[in-house]
Amino acid sequence: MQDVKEFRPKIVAFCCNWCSYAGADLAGSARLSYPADVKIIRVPCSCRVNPMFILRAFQRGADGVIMAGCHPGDCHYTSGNYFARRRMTLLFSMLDYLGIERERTRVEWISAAEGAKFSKTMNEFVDTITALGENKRLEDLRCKK
Amino acid sequence: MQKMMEKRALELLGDGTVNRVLGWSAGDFIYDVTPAVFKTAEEVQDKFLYNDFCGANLSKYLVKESRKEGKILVFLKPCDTYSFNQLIAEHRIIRENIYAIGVECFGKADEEKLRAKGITGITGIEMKDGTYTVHTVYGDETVKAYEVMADRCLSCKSKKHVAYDELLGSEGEVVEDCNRFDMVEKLEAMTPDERYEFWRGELSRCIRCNACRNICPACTCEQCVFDNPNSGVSQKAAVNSFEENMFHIIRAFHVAGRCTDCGECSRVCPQHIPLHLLNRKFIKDVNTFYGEYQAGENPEAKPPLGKYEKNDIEPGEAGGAKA
Amino acid sequence: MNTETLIPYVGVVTEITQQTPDVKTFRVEAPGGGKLFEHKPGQCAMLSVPGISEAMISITSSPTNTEYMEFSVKKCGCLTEWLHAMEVGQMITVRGPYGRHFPVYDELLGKNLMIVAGGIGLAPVRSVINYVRDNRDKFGTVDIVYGSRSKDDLVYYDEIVNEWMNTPGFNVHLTIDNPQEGWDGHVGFVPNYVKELNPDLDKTVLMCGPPIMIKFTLGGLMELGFKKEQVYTTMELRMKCGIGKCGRCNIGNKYVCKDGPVFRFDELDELPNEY
Amino acid sequence: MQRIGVFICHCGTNIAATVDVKAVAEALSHEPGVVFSTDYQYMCSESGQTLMREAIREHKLTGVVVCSCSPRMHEATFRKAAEKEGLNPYMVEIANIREQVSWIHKDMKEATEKAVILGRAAIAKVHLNKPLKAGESPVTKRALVIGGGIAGIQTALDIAEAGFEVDIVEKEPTIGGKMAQIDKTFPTLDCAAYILTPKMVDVAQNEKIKIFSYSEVEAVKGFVGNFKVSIRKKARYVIEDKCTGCGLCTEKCPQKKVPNPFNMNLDTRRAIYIPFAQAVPKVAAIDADYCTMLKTGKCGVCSKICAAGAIDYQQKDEIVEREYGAIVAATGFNPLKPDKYNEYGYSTCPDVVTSLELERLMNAAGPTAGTLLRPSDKTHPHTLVFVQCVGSRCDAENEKGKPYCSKICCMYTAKHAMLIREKYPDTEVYVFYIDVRTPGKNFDEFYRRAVEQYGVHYIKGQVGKVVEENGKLKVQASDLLSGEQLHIDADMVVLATAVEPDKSARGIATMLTASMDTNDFFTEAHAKLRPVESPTAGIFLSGVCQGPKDIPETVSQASAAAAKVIGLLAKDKLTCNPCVANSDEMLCNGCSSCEKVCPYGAITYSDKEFRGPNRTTLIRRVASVNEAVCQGCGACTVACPSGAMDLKGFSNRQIMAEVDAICKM
Amino acid sequence: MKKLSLAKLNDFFAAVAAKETLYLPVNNNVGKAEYKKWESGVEMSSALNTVRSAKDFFFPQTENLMEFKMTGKSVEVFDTREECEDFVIFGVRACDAASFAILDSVYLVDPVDSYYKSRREHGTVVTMACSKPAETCFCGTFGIDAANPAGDVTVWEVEGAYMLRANTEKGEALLASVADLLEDGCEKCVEEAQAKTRAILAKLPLAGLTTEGVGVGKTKELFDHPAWASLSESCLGCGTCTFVCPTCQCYDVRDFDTGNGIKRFRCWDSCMYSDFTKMAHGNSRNSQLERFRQRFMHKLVYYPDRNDGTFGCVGCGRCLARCPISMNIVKVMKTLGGKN
Repeated sequence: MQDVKEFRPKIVAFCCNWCSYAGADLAGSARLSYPADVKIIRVPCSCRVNPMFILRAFQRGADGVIMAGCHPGDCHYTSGNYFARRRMTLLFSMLDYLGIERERTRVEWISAAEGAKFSKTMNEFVDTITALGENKRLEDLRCKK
Repeated sequence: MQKMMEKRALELLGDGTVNRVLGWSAGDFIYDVTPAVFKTAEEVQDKFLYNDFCGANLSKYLVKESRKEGKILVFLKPCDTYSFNQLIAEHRIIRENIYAIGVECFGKADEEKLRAKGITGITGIEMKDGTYTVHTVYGDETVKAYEVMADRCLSCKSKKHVAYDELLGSEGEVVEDCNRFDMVEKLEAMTPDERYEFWRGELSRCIRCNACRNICPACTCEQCVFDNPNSGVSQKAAVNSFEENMFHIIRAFHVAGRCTDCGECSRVCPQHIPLHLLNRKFIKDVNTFYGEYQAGENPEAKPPLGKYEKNDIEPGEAGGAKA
Repeated sequence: MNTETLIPYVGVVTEITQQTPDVKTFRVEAPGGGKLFEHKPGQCAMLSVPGISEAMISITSSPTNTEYMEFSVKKCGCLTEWLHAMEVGQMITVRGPYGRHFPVYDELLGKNLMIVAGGIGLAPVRSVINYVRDNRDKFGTVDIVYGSRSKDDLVYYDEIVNEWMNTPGFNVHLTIDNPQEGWDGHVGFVPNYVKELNPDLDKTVLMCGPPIMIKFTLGGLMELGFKKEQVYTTMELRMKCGIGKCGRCNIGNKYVCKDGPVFRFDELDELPNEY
Repeated sequence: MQRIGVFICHCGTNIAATVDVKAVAEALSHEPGVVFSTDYQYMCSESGQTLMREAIREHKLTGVVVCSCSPRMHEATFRKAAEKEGLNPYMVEIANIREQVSWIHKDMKEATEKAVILGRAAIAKVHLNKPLKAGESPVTKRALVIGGGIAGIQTALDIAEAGFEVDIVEKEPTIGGKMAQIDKTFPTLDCAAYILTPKMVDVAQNEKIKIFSYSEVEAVKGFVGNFKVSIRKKARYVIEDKCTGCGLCTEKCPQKKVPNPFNMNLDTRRAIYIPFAQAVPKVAAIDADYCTMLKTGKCGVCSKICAAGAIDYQQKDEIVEREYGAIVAATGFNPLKPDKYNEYGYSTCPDVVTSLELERLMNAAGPTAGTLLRPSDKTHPHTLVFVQCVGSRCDAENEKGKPYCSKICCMYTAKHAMLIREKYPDTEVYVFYIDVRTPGKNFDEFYRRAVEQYGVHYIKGQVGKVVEENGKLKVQASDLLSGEQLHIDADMVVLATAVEPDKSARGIATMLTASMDTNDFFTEAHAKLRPVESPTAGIFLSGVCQGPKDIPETVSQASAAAAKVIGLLAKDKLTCNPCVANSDEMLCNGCSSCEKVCPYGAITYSDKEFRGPNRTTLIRRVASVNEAVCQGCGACTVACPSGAMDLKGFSNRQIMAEVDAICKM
Repeated sequence: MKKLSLAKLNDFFAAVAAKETLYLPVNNNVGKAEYKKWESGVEMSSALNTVRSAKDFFFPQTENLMEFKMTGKSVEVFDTREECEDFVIFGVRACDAASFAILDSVYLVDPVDSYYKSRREHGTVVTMACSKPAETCFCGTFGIDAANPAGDVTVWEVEGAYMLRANTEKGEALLASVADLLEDGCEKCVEEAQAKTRAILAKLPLAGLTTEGVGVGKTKELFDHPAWASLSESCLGCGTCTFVCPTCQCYDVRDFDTGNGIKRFRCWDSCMYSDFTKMAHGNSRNSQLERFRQRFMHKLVYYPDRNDGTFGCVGCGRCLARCPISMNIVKVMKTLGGKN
């Protein structure tokens, strides 16, 4: 037997306070599990997510970053997620252009009522990242033990 | 052309319309042209130059110069007028303090291309009828102008001036099929692994001299986040591949929708990194996803990241493995 | 001196004294007790909290103190804020000593001294003052002119009143910028006070304080007939490496961290005017 | 350096069963700045809060981290407790180790590890927290109720009763809503009109209430306490103040063939009309789609006969700007149109009707003057089949219907069956149901009366198909209990169609920035504890727009919403959210990027003088944020390239500190 | 003097590389020369010089100094430097070779920078005389002979062969280690090659550039010179000149929090940067004029003042070729009184 440590990805989820964070709460209340690899950071709105935060997460050792916000049209602040959508579209396209695995970043719109979708999305994302393996292309070796 | 420009500069200085002239100043070799502010007629007569090596985009200097006392004359090539407009749109320059003269441009030469041809020891260059006769200590060489034309000029997007008070020479047109996205498309067609290798090969040469940022007419921040010790992301050197990527991705993102594709970043990079390919990717994506948008074309236009449509493309649909 | 010049010692903060609302004095000892290294009056050390920043701070304690070193730090910037927020027992890093000291071992011997300081500027010369106190026989009279914005901004007030004022041959002249309740001492700016005091021309002056104070005090002294060769100052410029290599503190042909921070005014005359 | 206290809540066993709370407290006690770390049974309890307050006092804490349930649950609780002890409430952060850890993870080791990491992230954030002071904003002492059904009416009356002004915006020419169309109400069988119309009159007569009938909300700006609403008063071509409601025009109008939506289009009305006799306001309106005058310019009968001179063919839509402190959504519902259910033949057979259509057919003011007649041949039906759950309780994959139970159908069907059997004892009534749901006061008794006293045939089963054959409706159905296939020749089939939110609700929700669920019902701030509030401050929910309800429930909720509104309007000042954007003028370029993405217009620019190098002065254009208007979304912070714009409470540094702590190897 | 037939060049590289790491100028993916590790198949660039100077070998752009571990109130310090191994740099030009002396005068004076010193001790410099200098070259202005560079070993290219001369013990040792590949060299061939090069050098446009107007003792005279304003006017304040300069040696010390400890590193800094002299209580050089002046005053006045008249510039011409706005030390020298 090879002594290979099972790869457990590190996943950062930026969730907007009004929809997706509440969706995560609902997933919790409904005991809809998803892997502990996912750690949530609460932001007021998806439009608060700066591309720098996403790169920062990769630098610090994240293997996948997901941003979840209200469904387009349902933003608590009317338009935040529309701006976020454009920003992330461009950022993800750029990361792809640089040859950084496209699948490591994801955006989902999850409402406060969609606990099941939250859980399902996170399960899927963890599977995707586990299959992709460790983030090598946007890593900062100084931050690795 | 230079004569006409010099004449107008002297006239405008003479009649008090302006008290300074922002142009290009001759150097030791014919190609080492320095942007300069001329304050007197003598200085203009002595040093003012406009030739095929005057590639530098002067618009950014107006951020400082237009805030000084009196009006300044500036000469703007077609591509510079886009930066000029963009700076106006962002309230970075004060239009009233500027007298802008558009000057025609048929593409600028890149001295690096002369060097790449093995031409060295240059003592002088004569330019005539699309041919350069280069005098060197090793003998004379002749090259066709187009052979040494800067890459950015070979894919010039517009020979049209989008802003000026006065125009010298002929007015050109927007170049419809400028092919400027060819290389972007080529990269897009590669596999992610190939793209990754390509960019590693390029960005790993970065020495973080900040020339790209400091020359960029879109990078006019009072203090760049990368220089601000309180920003949490300040960097002084590209310590490793991550920081190289981080700096260039974020810089490109910060100028996304604002970059006019003037190409100065790639021109000044001492390490010859094709940085414009990052900006052009964003420009191409904006065009594809949100409709044609040329920063600087119309200072009233809403920038693509400052607006949205309800049915915008989803991030998941952008990029990704090509089918 | 530490052979690996950039690698610091670890010191423990064993006592913190609030001097003024924005100045604290930190007592630093080696983890096992005692001083981290020996220094001479006027020299500096690089204090650092890893991850925050490094800063050059003058060693305010006298070399005659054998148990610990002291640093007085004014709150300005992220490192000093951090230092102000820390508690006793905290470790910090210290490297040094750096720079030229006040010439207490040669040129100043036997001289009558006048120390002029403003605000936190007393910190670098305090080491000289206490060195002189501990070697009282080697020096002549000592006049100390010290001023601050208000009474609350006078550093080492207790020490000044209880010890310096009671030292034979010491004359302490305190002043504050504006009148204040409970203050019956002199009111006015330091440069004017120095002129009022009209010191004898035999004194050697050591001066430290804000640039504006230095400028006017020096002018006043010149008017009184002092020569630049009689006046020393110590310059605070941000030094990064402390060893004359990083280039930051270069002024003319001098590196402040190596050739200074103590300069005689006639030496400064040689330098371009950007200090 | 902060002095941080960490408190791990067991939440009974909710957390402690899966998370080793002692281990978390121990692990977090070693984090930088942590001077106190403990665990406790219920942190949110009085004694838990006391524990926290004592620790703040004793250990001179400057920051607090509570590892507990979601911050959406008790953040406010803990912040208040801290504030009582003199600690700025914004120095408290919550690590969500219940919803995000203990409730979704089973493995104790894994859950404990994650709890520690989330705790570290919260600690890292607190290190960068700064005391924030909430600003204040004034409250406009007037409420807006969108929708004039029974929900809106009740809410408006209650608010007005408390002495505050209320506007009702109703898109129809009259208030009254669905209840006005209903004949009798269950389980008491009293007449809907008897109980509704007095309320409508109350509304009309209440000086505090202003009705904008035939009007719609066009735009909403502002925020809690300070909404600015544009109301579009649609042109009704009748001058409201002049019309006496005499109704002469509605009799003389030559255009008679206008479908009458009030009667579910089962009869017709004139082009100028008053929806029903008790309409409030009792003012006619011209249906522009049918009015000959408006379409061709030739007619003008109504104008000629109107003694009051109230007709104005030139009338245009009018936009009215009003300010409000609170807004109540009472947008109500519509029955699902069962035209996708071809198997029931609704679109093809006139005698297949919906329950609401049946209401009109049984109503004395309805098209048949209360006599139950088949729409096709106006004969008396002898066999009626009721089909339950049409469009309700569908599988998620079923795109025709809704996943939820519409809640009221069982009861109104029992009512219909009972009334029919009472009035026409010669009719046979069959009810096909999936389940009969009667939770409610006197509901089950009511249903049992239908079965036992009135002999209604309740069959657990589904109707497969309804086909018209020779004037009869052939109903094929299965009896699930007996397993038999049934064939019933019915005269009428009544579909109990699902309740669905009014189509206007989504647009209104968007304007209000109130969130909705996937079914377009408004989301409440908390399903149990804040059921009549939207998560968006100042927006309240009344009636079916929040979820299916019967009348008593609607009225209770309407009053509850009113109580909340009254509570809000009773305040003179509101505390603003202090987590707002803030521009660092030293870094600001004045480029206007931030302004373009601000949904509230909270950012303005001005030229300011700054010190340049070497004693020069520079004038620069810089942004500043109106803190009362900013809602703290953070869109501007990302638009800002220089990092001048940051968000208090969610600063770049704070979020990055959380990222760092979470990703730490 | 030894001779290496070019036919044996690869064998020579292989033999050197077998013992220690060998670096030499190689064309990179955009056809510009940069120093790379020699491996079989790697070809030496024919370019005159590398874009970046050779100072990187001794003064790398970034280097880890130490690490800290902070737990509770305690701090631990770890010296994490890696042991420097022997290496050879091949193909260094005269200008860069001269720059090492300038770096030494900073880093090897007391207190010695041990990081630098260690690399300097382990590195062997093999220089290559220039045969085709460019118009931007002006090493002669500072008394540097491109035809006779310093270094541990000097190499001249003469028809079909390299002539190698060991100048130091280190150089002797290097040549001895590959003695079986070498033949006796030809002094005369070298002299001829040198003469040829010098003839070209004399014809270069900057051949006559003098240091008149700058140098020792000029501080007061030049510091307030009015020309600084126009010279610095269009300077972008980037670090290009600094970073390609073989003699610029300023650095910054920074800490990086990895999440598991603090890494303290140093990296190149530029006096052209606006934050170079920024400190907690202000900035002593607030304008680009002051910063620009500092860079050139340092190279042309302050450094010579401190170092017996030696200039802090070696005339490699990199800043002439690379400055985004073509402002450079030659223009400065000429403006301040230098003749050409």
